[in-house]
Amino acid sequence: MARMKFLCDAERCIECNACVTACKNEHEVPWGINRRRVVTLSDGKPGERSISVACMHCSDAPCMAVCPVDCFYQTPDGVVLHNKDLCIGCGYCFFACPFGAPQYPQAGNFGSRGKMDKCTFCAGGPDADHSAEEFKKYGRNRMAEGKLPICAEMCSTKALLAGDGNIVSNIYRERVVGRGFGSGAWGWGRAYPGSVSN
Amino acid sequence: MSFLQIVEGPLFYIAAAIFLIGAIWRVIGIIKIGHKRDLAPPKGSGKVGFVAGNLRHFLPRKIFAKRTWVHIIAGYSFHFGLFALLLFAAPHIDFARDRILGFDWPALPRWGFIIAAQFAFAGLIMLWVRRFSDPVMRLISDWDDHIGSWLTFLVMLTGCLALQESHNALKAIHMLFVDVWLIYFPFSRLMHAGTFFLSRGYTGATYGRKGMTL
Amino acid sequence: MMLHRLIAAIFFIALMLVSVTTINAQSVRPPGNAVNQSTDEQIGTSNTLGPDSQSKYWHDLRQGKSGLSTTGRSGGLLIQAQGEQWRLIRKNYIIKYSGWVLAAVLVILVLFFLIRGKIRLKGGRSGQTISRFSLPHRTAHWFMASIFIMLGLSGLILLLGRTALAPLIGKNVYSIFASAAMQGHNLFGPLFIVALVWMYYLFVPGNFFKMVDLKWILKGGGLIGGHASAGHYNFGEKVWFWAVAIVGLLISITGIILEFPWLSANLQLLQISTIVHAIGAVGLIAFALGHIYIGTIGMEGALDSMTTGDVDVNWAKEHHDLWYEEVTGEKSATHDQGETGHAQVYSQDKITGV
Amino acid sequence: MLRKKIGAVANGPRLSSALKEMTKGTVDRRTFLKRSGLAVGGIGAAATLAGGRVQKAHAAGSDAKVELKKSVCTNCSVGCTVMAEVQNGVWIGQEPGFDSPFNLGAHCAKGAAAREAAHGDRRLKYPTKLVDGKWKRISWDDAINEIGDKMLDIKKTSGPDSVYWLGSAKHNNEQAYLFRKLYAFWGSNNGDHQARICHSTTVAGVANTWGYGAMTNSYNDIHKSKSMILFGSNPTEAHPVAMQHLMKAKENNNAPLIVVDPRFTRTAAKATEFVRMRPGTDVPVVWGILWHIFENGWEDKEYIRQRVWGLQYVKEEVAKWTPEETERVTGIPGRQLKRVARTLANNRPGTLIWCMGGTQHTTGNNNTRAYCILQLALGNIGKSGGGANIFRGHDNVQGATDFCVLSHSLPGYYGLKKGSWKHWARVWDVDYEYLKGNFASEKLMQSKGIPVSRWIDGVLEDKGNIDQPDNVRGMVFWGHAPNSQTRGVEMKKAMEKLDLMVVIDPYPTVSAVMHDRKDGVYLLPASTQYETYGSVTASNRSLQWREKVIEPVFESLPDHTIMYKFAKKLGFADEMFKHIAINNDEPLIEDVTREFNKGMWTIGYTGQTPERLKAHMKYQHTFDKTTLQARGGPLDGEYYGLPWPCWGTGDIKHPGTPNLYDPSKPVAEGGLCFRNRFGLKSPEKWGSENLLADGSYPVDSEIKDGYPEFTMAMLKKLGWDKDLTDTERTFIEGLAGDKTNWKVDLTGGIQRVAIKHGCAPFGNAKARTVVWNFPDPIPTHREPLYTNRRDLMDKYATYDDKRAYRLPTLYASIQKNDYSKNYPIILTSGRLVEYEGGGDESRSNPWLAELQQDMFVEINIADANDLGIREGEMVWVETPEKSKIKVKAMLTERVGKGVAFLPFHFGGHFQGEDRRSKYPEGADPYVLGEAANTAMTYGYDSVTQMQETKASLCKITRA
Repeated sequence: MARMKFLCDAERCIECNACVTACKNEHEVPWGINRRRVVTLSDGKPGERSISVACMHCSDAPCMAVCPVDCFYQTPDGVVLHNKDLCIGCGYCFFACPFGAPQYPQAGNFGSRGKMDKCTFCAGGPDADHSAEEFKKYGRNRMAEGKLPICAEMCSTKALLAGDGNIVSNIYRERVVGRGFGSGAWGWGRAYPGSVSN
Repeated sequence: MSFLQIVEGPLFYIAAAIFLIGAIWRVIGIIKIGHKRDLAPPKGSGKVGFVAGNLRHFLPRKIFAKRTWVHIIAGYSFHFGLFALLLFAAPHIDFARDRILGFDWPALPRWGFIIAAQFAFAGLIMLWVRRFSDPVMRLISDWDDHIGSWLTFLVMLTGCLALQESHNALKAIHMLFVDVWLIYFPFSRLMHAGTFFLSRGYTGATYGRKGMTL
Repeated sequence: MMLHRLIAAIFFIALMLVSVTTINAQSVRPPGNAVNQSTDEQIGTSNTLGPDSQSKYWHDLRQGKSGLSTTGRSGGLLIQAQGEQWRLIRKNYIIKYSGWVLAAVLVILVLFFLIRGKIRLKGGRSGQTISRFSLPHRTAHWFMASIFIMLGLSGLILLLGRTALAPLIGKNVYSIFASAAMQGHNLFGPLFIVALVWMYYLFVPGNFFKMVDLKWILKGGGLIGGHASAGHYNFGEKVWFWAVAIVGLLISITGIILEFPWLSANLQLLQISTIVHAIGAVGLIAFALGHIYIGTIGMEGALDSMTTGDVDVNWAKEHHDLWYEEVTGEKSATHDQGETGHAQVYSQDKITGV
Repeated sequence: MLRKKIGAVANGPRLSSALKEMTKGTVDRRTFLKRSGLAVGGIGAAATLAGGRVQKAHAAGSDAKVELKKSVCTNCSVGCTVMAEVQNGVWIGQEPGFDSPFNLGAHCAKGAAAREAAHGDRRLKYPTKLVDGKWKRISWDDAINEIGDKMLDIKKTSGPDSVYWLGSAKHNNEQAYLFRKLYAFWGSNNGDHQARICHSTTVAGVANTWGYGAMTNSYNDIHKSKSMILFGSNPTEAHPVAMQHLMKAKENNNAPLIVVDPRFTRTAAKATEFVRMRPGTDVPVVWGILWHIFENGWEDKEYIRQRVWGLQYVKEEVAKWTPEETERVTGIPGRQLKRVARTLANNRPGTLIWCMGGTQHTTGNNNTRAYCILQLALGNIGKSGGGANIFRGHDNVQGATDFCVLSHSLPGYYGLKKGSWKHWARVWDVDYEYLKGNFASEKLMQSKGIPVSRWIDGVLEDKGNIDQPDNVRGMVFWGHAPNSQTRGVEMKKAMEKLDLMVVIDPYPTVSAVMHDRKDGVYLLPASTQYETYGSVTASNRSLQWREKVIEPVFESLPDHTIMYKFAKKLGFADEMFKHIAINNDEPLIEDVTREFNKGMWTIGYTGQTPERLKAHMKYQHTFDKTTLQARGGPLDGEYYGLPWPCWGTGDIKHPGTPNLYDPSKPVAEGGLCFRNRFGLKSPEKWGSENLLADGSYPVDSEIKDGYPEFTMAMLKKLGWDKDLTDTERTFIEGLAGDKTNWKVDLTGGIQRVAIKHGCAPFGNAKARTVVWNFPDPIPTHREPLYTNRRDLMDKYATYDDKRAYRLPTLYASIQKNDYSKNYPIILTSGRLVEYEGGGDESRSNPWLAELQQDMFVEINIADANDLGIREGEMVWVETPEKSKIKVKAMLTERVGKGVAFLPFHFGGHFQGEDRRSKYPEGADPYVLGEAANTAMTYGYDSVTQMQETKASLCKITRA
């Protein structure tokens, strides 16, 4: 079985935010919620680098471990999904997630957060594949159509890679070799501990 | 038909009908008692007295205010909180529009809702605590009072627990208590919500005719 | 005394306000990325790569170095390293031990009841009562009690539900409980603060520690070494009072932080808050179990003080002799010698018959 | 106890299944949010509740078949294929277009959010006019009638030149062509479009150097570059998908990427070398590099001998730019430029890329020619991997330029001479006299109109000062954002002085709100390019064919339909659409394509028939991702999109020219040489030297040397005229006999025969480095009009005031004033990745608007500290012309000390005032902000009237 992974090549990411809008466009994510975001480090200075980040679908996902209602589950592909019917919007997954992936409709007064929303690796949720319910809650289910996440597919410089971990790391390794100098892939070791990587 | 559909559908309408008919029956019963014949020619207006009696009683008297300020604050806190909740909570307005009235009005924001609920809860709890811890209150309270308090409390509590509006079960439980509460209402002291105008007014009118100022 | 109480109350409220405003002040500070370290513009071949080595760069990120993002409030942070610690503390300590702690307290109480039984009034009921708590005191107490129970129950459902409850009733049903518990918890939380301040104001007189408390401790509260004298409140009650006040304050502050997450952009503060909140709450609940025990089935006549407010004279003599003397001016039989020096004479009408 | 517990477990599932039904449905979050007032997070949050979203969810649930449509992104010029999923006529999703050789499935933020542009609910929904300061809905017929009557009235009283037709780079080729034709038939040269203010200096400079004013190679060809140098170009934000190709060269070839810019742009962050220059000193930078090249003999001497003329004159000028002088003027240390020079010399072929940072200057044409000279000296032009890669801005700005929606030429750069008019009259099948009759005079017919950058002056200038009968009285903004133009305060005045303002656009644009007019403004809803179809020319000269994704939404109409309606109202529809089928007021796009195929001989827009273009879109996957050549398949050997020049008629199947002037291929297979455009000999003043190529020629050429452009006489001389068919010969003889040249032969016969013999129809000449007919024949440095380097005034002062394009143009009279004391900071401007152009469309797109919610000014941290400005504070940016804007301060080292940067996509605020309430209801963009150009100052290029937006002065104060 494939193990799905994201990898962002910071040497290539140019903060064009295509991944962000592609995701919003695909899943009709409301204003204020960003399943994916791009972070620029050392903005405007030598050494500036950008990294696109979303749920990394960790191997041993912290969100899964802390959820008080146990609403997360991991598919055989290694994609971490959650059940919005169970979610109570407590925010614990946000406390635990290393990557700030969980999003809430509104972090307001009196603990009102709404149901958590996060990147699904374009794999929908527990509702029936391609059902209207599924679309409404989780967005499109591209995985069920045999497609990879839209953010990576539309990345302007092919910086963001998604898919089977072996293939992704091969592509990245080739690039690093081609460049002659390399960098650690951001977040990789954190999200997929123990897995083969660069 | 799901449980929720029953409690917010037919059962609700039945309960509401009982509530309405019962309340009207109670009010008619009170009105039918009429008022005592005047033994002397009235010196003032009974109508003015009726209104004045109602208005005057909204203000606590100094002599009581000092001794029972907790009670008074709790009373106002509970009643204002409850009415804010009942009339201006967004889900309630939606319910009224969709099931009863067909129109809506501006709602409280969620935080306003919660603050109103907190006032109502604080007031209700204090009032009930007083009911069993004050010897006089304990003595004059009967089951009707306790059931009324508890039913109201449960309606409020279940409503607030359903605040996330994501689980129909919670909503159904809330609606169930609402239905019970509606049925219980006209035949209990809860009816004071409708009859206190009459009683205060009656006293006020009596005084008015006697020429007393309140 | 009145002034004393007022000052204490004002101090208490001020402390809470300060805690809230400091959180707020943090959020208006410029974010870390606004503080620029000016690097000398390098005219070298790597003038676009910056001064740091690659590995240092990624290492810093791993430690929570942040950047800029056009999205979201905490958008600039890439890896928050402390989330993992938070999760481990929660999982390995809080959830694991809080269940055991509460269970242990229950077991101890049951054992204590089985061994010691109900503490009876030695002299039986006299039929005469003495006023112990006024109506406002009782109202405040029960107000606090009801909110405490609400919060305690809902909090425990959220804390332990996944381990204890969900396997029994299934995830779907448990989610309903959890949702209700969370809403209830958030709703009643602020009321706890109101209750806390009110109770503090009413109960703080008489709750300051005195020499007599030391003796009380030495005698193990009367369990060892014979009768232990006590004023209006004995040492145990005083400790309970201060535990509620101080731990309650902690819980309130952390609760506010958690209830209004926009107050602080600092995720770490939220994480620490949940931990402090949980530990404090579990501690208080454990203590409360003891309190409830001793107030109800543990001791004859104790509950009266919080229901009618009037306690039996014999109960007062046996458990709060110094207070009894203070109120009545009468020397109680069980009283230790030489402790009556400051007692004042009160009029007899403080004692009322049934 | 234990037993009971087990029982409870067993009970669990039963209980849960009993309650399952209750847990199922969830409350609709939208209605809940709305009611509980949670949605008060600003206008954007509220908008997520609006109806626009619901439509898709609905469609997604239904079972109707999903169709895939191929369109082309309407933002920048890369030409990314947009794959639209359409169900029940609703555009429900986008898929990556992996087959497209341009973007390989990639998009930037704008392309990935393209769907919103078409389905957006902030669009103009129906024709609207301003009545007593209020927007009032009217019908299309009323709108066209009212506007048409007013125009005809203006024409009658003030002449046709008093109506200004401002077109767009957002039109597809067919619409652009029709638009050019529209104002030709109206009888005026007062028409123009954005190219004037984006790459007009490039087109003028480059075309005058070697023949054609376009990107020489392609984005994909950069894969082969061994080095890359970018001047004033920031592809990470302006052309993000192009970065993919640059990255490939950088990674695969280890090609150094050098960025020359006043800002440490996001591109610079990906570069290997960043050269920070002072804004407005491009020529000195290039000369500074060339100084080292000439000093060390790194130039390609053989190449120069064969193909470049006049470099010895340039050398004299370059010699003045010693490292010391260069550093004094540009601020770049000499040793850095030496390293740059060496890098470029050691890594050939290298590409040179420039954008607005180079063109938008009073000396823009000098800059572009300097870049060309640098590439010529290195021998990089006409080579794969080399080239002058000019990244155009809009999706079809190349096409619209080629169709000359400009005030100084007819389609195909034919110019405005009588012969040019006659050529097009033949193509259009109308009488020259008829066309002339529509104009005020033959003189005005053949004189350049007012350029878009100066329409303000066309309105405000004293009537006697303009070379036309009357001021401009009516403006038609057809897909134009006024906030992309400088001098906003004066523009507001001009707008208020007009008699008629017509805005035709999918969005109201800032034109709708900038002024304080009470009436006389019409807003007509145009469809986006996703709601129509036709061809579009990418920056690399490739044409792509868009499919119609959805039917026009609301009451919007495609631009060509609106053009037909106007033509009908104005009374020349029959003549203008003589050979174009009209279907329910909509001209048939394919007929338009075929019509321009018949006339665009100069630049080879003749071989791209609709059928061929459609086939290219269909067989996208057969093209090589680097060479762009089809390998096998039905289009074997053709280049993707038939990049012009695609010589001859479609029948001869020319494959298109992937790289201009590349002699390594036969002309018939896309090879070329430099064009013979400037005569055979240089003028006496410049040595009367032979301009024809010397020993360089495309492979398989039968003439093994330079040669002039082809005419019938030349064919006869070579004896190749016998290859002409009878029809061709008959036409040529009938036209001008021996004088008939390759450009006007409507049969394409001369081209066909020349190519058959391996020759380029336009001749084979040397590129000229001295453009003797320009104000500065050799590119020279001149300080910007608003400069704070008064010490350079004696040596590098600007031009004297002059007249151009019907208007007086100021230079020295502005520069002579010293503003450097009060306005010490240099002000420059540029793009953001999320927005495009004036930004009305992208700021109305919620996905994009959310990402950039505030207009800001980048200030260097040191400057900000000197001024007492802190991050995120509001500041006033005021320019010497006393216009000022209120924006947020962003403190950054991205800009150098003494430089401030403004993004130019914002609008809707004016000098501190929020004008949101002036938008028609429901059509205000989500994000408004100050337009950078409100503050930008006067200054126009000496050749093309390009506006100066990259180097002005300002002062910044806390608001």
